[in-house]
Amino acid sequence: MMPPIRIAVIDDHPLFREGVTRSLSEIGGFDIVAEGSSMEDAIRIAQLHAPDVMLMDISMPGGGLEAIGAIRDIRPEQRIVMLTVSESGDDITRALNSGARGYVLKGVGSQALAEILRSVAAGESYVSPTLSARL
Amino acid sequence: LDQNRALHARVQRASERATALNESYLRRIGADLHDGPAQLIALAALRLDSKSVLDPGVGSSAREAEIMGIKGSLDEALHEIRSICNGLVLPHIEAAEIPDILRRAVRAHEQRTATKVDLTLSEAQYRLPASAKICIYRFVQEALNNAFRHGGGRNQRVVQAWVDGCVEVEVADGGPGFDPASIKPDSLGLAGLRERIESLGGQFTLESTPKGTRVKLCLNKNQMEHA
Amino acid sequence: LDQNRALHARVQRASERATALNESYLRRIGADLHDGPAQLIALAALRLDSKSVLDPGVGSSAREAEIMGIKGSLDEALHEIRSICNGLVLPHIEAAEIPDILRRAVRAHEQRTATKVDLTLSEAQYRLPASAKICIYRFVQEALNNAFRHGGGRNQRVVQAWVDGCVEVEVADGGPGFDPASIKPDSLGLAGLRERIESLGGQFTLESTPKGTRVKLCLNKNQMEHA
Ligand SMILES: Nc1ncnc2c1ncn2[C@@H]1O[C@H](COP(=O)(O)OP(=O)(O)OP(=O)(O)O)[C@@H](O)[C@H]1O
Ligand SMILES: Nc1ncnc2c1ncn2[C@@H]1O[C@H](COP(=O)(O)OP(=O)(O)OP(=O)(O)O)[C@@H](O)[C@H]1O
Ligand SMILES: [K+]
Ligand SMILES: [Mg+2]
Ligand SMILES: [Mg+2]
Ligand SMILES: [Mg+2]
Repeated sequence: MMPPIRIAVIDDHPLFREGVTRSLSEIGGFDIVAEGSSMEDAIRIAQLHAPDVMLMDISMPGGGLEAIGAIRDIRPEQRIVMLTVSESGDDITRALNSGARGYVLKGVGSQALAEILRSVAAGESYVSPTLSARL
Repeated sequence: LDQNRALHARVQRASERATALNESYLRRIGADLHDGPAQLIALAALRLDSKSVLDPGVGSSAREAEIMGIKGSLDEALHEIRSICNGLVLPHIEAAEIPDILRRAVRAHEQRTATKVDLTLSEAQYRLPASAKICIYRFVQEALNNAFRHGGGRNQRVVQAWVDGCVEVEVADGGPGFDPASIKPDSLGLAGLRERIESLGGQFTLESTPKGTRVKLCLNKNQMEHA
Repeated sequence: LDQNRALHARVQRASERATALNESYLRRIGADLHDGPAQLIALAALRLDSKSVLDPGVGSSAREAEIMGIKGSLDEALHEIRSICNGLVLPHIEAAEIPDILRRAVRAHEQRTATKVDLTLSEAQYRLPASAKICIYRFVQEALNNAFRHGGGRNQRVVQAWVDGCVEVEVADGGPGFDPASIKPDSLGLAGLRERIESLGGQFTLESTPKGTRVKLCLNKNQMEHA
């Protein structure tokens, strides 16, 4: 059997974050190694836990986009997937240019999210289909 | 001439600051929508797609609990959207007279907060342009809002009078007061009222002591005849 | 003196109408939220409670279909909230210069509508206050919006120039044009732009023929120095 994919979830909305961790635990094959709610948390978690994939919000204290660069300075190989309400072209471009491997719009169902995390963990990139047109 | 020029410059500056404040206000509505309803709907969408909802093997009471949780998120999202709308949407007051406008603003506040407001109206009546009526309604709405949020809703009162062709409206409370020098830069309420009033050529005054807070608006009816 | 007084009166009137238009704008945001996302969420909450979701006797494919329908409502609600926020929230342009502001407004329109806009910028550069920058961004945003919605997005172009210390921005399209006398009273776009521009002491002009529509803004940089 494959070892579980180690995930960290960083989002400043506690209910949403809890929904994500609960969904991934139910589906199985994921190990939630850490949770956080700010850029600072994100940097610390990357350093401390080196998760396989970090799932990260954009609008949170410190800023999710700002966090990407800071994390990649410490762990250049860190895989990061943004999970956000923002569908702004600027945000997507900035996220991908800073080194995020995935960009997913909130509203995604849990099965689809799990599938995306598996494929990013396996080395692929992902951008929500409605957004790819904006690049 | 100089006085006229100074007045003109003041009105113009006020209207420029009003633009900026308006944009901040819109930005805040956007942030409220983003942080509240959008997150709750996203959560519901995420969970709808879960095993406990879809898997035929899941027991019906587990499913029911999950569905009720999702429904709870949606109810909360709806509630938040409604309260954002309530703050946003002014009742149709253009055709109403001042006493009626004040009664409406006071009653809306009393209902929303389950507190009491003492209202005193003057006998005299003059017509005011729609922009002045809107300004007065927004003034009472925000000042009472502050009296409730920051002044504990204690001893809330609204007094209206006509003095030398000016309508005066005062909103006061018996709360702990505050130091106006220490207002945070992201506060929009009082700054917005001041701009709104000054861009109509009126005056805004504020007085706060440990015994309570009073804000007052004066608008000259003759300065606004043509609206 | 007379001229000064007239100018003062004009600015004051514009700022009064701007207040009223602002309220209409807020009212419309409220209505958009109410008619769009709120209805969709209410619908989703209602269906969640239905037999095909909760009844253990219902087959799993029927349940799945029902759940997908509900998820569809939520996706649409989120989408509408996003687009309401997008119209609401101005990007942070206070620190940007005019060419950059125009590029951003144009790119946002191109992305949103999947159409092309031809942009011509002048070489000269002068500083403008934040209120003027906001006004210019909103002008281009709404004028392009109209060019797309009412002008079919045909031959959209934006031209910016400096003429005698005034910044001029023109937005034009090759659509069917319209008769300005027949604008419906609940239209806010053009009226809002006119008020916004005039309350900064600037000029708004509109020209529409069966070959297309052009709207233009002029703002004098010296009239707005102190913002
Ligand atoms: N009636 C009051 N009693 C006590 N403190 C007050 C009162 N009104 C205002 N304040 C103080 O002044 C500050 C600024 O008020 P203002 O209305 O501008 O902003 P706010 O109420 O904090 O937020 P908002 O932008 O939502 O109105 C408040 O944060 C509060 O500290
Ligand atoms: N570029 C254009 N080409 C053709 N018709 C136009 C154009 N711009 C405006 N119009 C006409 O003028 C009317 C008023 O425009 P305005 O922008 O004020 O309102 P609107 O676009 O209908 O609604 P909104 O209040 O959302 O902007 C439009 O309904 C349309 O009939
Ligand atoms: K977000
Ligand atoms: Mg967030
Ligand atoms: Mg306030
Ligand atoms: Mg329009």
